[in-house]
Amino acid sequence: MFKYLATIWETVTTLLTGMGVTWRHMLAIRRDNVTLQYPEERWPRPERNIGFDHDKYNVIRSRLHVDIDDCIGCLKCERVCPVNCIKIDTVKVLNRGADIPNIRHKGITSFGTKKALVVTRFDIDMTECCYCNLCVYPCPEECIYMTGGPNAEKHDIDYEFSEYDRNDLIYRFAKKVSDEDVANATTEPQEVAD
Amino acid sequence: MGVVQGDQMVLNIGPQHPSTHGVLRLKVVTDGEIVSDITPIIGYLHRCFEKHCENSTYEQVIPYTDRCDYIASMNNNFGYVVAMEELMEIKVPERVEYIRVIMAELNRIASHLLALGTYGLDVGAFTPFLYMFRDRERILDIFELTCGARLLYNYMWIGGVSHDLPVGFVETVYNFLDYFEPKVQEYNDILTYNKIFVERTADVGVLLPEVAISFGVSGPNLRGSGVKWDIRKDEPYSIYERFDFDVPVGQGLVGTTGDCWDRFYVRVLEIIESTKVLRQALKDIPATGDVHQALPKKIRPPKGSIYRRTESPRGDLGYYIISDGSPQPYRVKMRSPAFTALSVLNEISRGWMLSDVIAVLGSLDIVLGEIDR
Amino acid sequence: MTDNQEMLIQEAVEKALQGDMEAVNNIEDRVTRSKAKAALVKAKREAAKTSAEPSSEEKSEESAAESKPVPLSLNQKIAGIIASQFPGTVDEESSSETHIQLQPAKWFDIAQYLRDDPACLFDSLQCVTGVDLGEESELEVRYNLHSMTHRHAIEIRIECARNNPKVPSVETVWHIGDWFERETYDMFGIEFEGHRDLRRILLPDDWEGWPLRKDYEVQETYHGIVVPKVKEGWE
Amino acid sequence: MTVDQLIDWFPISTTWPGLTFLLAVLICAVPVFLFIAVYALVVIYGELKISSFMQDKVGPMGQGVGLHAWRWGLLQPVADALKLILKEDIIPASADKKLFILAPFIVFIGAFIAFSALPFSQTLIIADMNIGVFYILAVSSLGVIGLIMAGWSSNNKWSLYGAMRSAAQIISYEIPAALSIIVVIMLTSTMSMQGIIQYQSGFIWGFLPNWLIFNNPFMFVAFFIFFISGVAECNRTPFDIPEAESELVAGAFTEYSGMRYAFFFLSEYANMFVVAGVAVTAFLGGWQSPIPGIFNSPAWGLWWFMSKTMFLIFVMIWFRWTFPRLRVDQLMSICWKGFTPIALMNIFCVGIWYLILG
Repeated sequence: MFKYLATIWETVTTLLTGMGVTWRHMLAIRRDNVTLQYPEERWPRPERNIGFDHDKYNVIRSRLHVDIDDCIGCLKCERVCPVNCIKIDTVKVLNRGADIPNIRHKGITSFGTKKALVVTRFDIDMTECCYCNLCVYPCPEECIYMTGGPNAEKHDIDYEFSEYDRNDLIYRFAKKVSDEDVANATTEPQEVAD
Repeated sequence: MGVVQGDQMVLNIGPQHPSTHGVLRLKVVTDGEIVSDITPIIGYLHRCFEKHCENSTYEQVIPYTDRCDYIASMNNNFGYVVAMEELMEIKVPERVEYIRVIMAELNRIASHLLALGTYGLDVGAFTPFLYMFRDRERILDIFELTCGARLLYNYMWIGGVSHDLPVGFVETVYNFLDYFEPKVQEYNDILTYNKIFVERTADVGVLLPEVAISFGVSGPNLRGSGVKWDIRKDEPYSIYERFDFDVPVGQGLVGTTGDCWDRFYVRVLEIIESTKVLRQALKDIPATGDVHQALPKKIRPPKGSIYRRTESPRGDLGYYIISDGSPQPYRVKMRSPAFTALSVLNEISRGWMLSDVIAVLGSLDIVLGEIDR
Repeated sequence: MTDNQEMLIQEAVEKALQGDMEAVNNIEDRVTRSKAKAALVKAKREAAKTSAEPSSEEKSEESAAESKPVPLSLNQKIAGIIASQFPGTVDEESSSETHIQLQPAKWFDIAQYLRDDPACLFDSLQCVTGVDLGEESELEVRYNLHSMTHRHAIEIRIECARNNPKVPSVETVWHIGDWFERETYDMFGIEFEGHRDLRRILLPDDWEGWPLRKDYEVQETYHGIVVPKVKEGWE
Repeated sequence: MTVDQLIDWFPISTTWPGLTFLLAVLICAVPVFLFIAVYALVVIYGELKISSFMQDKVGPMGQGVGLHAWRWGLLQPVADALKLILKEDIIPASADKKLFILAPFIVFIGAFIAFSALPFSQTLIIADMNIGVFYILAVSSLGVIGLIMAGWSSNNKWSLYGAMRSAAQIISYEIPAALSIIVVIMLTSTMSMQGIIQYQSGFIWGFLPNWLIFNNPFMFVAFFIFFISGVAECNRTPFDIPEAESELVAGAFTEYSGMRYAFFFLSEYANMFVVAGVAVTAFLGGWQSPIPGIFNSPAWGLWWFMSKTMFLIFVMIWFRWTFPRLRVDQLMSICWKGFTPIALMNIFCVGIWYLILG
């Protein structure tokens, strides 16, 4: 009989403590709330309750971006990508480091290395990308990076890049230049051998 | 229990079901409410992890290990990276070791929070799930602060870590720990000692130690049955032997040892132990040290094979890596703890009712990404 | 490769070994300069290798050499016990410090013995890995056993022919063997005799071929669905 | 009362007795249906908001016009209702069509006709029958038939499970509810709802309002048992086993969608109101004001009745977001080994108390 009453007593006390917890949370509505009202409040909201702020970011996983003028076509990012979502085609340049104005090719990168290749095609298929950030590390010119975060001065965070058509998610970073322009810019002029 | 032999009914707790923690199908033969046999059917989430590893280089495998156990991907990376470093005999700087332990323990807390929350859901309590996800949200913010990602980090590389800690990281984690420790007591108030919860989980799905060992069960499920086996203590890897934390073991406070409640309570105690490890790691993390210093330029491990186990939140996560000297692994086999946990489901939930099967499945805390690989 | 480039690289490497690097750097032709650098690196590595461990060249380098000079690792001790109990099953030459090579013949009795013998007490089968050793060579199954009481672990490897691979099933010794062996069968096609219901566990039951074998081609369609994902307009 | 007054009020009552009766009943039924609809919207919104606050969420929010549910998410229940109405209600091919279509209405009728005996205020009651309480208890078990029809006709294993469980649960929890009401009838010696409330006027022990719950210590046990078994009768947590999301997907309502699902939803909330109403009438003094002397005009009476009922409904919502779910056999053991014996003991004790103290 005693055990019967003991279980009733234990039931009532534990249930009431549980109700006490929910009651306290009901009263303190805003205190522990972590939900982000998306369209109005956009991430990252600096003071979002664990108090880290925007410019302390180490890295951001958002959309990939390439400064094509700095790209020397070393194919390191293409090789390291686990899902091979980067495709690069390059053509050898006549003399290293020289600008070729008519195909808008800059010879020297911002790091000062002379370019030996013209990058004719640099496509990243963002539908395949697994955001693993492996391509950013080996790039000697640091020209491929995810927008926002430490390179915020170049780009602010952009994680709303959904498209209606899947092919629009294939980003083509190379300069839009017709093939034969590139061809005659990079091949030896046969008759004039100056 | 199932002595009355009515006509059996085969019930499909199908791949699309609210409480199968992923894409798992249970063919349950029930006689009325009492379950007489369960055959789990897996493979719906098979993504050929091992075949992928053979076609990619060693550092490209790391994003795949993330996606096996997507709830504890830091620990998956950690397992793979520890195995590789032992194979290539790379000595990692002190600071990287501490960063890795901090990240692994934070991920263990986040994974256990998810396990406890969804277990509350399986048993019918909605609110604890949201409390635990609120706190898990804070840990994901910390991960986002360091490596940008919230779930699949690709943070630990062979020989180092992808990014150094940001400014003010240690204070942020201290803030989190100060905020989080009183919350664990709140979970106990609302769920652990709740009589209805106790009634639903005590003496349900009792897993005897011998059965557990023979079925290869590991982690909180094995410790719930009273076997004191934790790889961080028994086969210490990285710098775990420097931290003193004890391994909680199920004592059957409410029912017999090894029931669902014990497995649940062992996870709650493990969260507290992880906060202890975190505090010690944060106290003596070396302030300087380049995290990219020991990153090998060309990863070409010597010919040979290695089997290395680490303690993931779900149990012994083993990597069997065979290398033939080329930059691509010859064979990578991942021994998944949830795979063995699921195999014991049939053994311990025979003769119980349908709602107990859901409770037992929840207490085993399985993740289908890791089972199907 | 003209010989003067050869000679140029030779003396540049000698000079660089003594310490002054400009000899290598001021080779103006880029190609020879990179070759010189490569040669320099190779030379440095030989020098380091020979000086560091002149003695044991033949020791297997993949396992960290046990510091204590005890000759027998655990694997060899257990191999010795097995050899004494079941003569002729352990082939010595291919067993190394880290594993024991067994014949598939009496594997079931050995497994039984390993679990029950008080000295070994291997009560938990940690991992079963199937390996395809090469295009034309054998298939192999590797068992990692672990003892919860003694807290020690060994690795057992069993080879089986490629055309009809047969290994006795240890499913009754360790219950988890049931699923591990089904997974190995699913991936490699290794028949485990005595297994309760040897079916595929991860792949659909009517999938042809064994995916993890080195000579595996993906089947074109599975129930009409084209298997290899070809993304048009991307190559 | 109102139905009788309406009948006398009609001029043609003598010539067409049948028609006038029908007209009177219709005039009473339509406002009750509207009341249920509006009340359900309010409680749905209340449940959304309260459950969110309890779970550290903010619940439906909305700034400004457009699809955002207006300010503080007020339009959210209206949006839900519209969604349910506009959604296509699918009838599974292999379903037993007639039963499938009929089930939701029977369940709703079970809850709807119980409203006719609820005393909203001194004058506001549809039919003050002298067997009011007995009528409500009898009628509220009608819902079970609807649930079983729903479970059986949707030809789905899960809904069959849900139907069997809900049948067992509702029927077995009517007994402790009835037993605890017997105690009330014993004290007030009348079964008519208004009569019970009239008995509870005036003071008891000086300052307390003469509500039955303060009458003697055993009455609190009776109230507790009646309220908990009431919660079990309308399948609310911790007894929401028939439509347990994690086990049975949605129990008897798995195959329902659209308008039919709305009716199940509506009848669940109507049932909650009936249970809370009867508990308030029997134990908390219906439309009696807590300070017996003042505030007891019919308008105030309505206010007191509604606020007490709403408080009990809040407690039901509070239960739902705090407790886990019981297993079926535990549910049965609580009912048969817990509530029923205690309720019987209670009758006995109240009898003795009443005998001694008079």
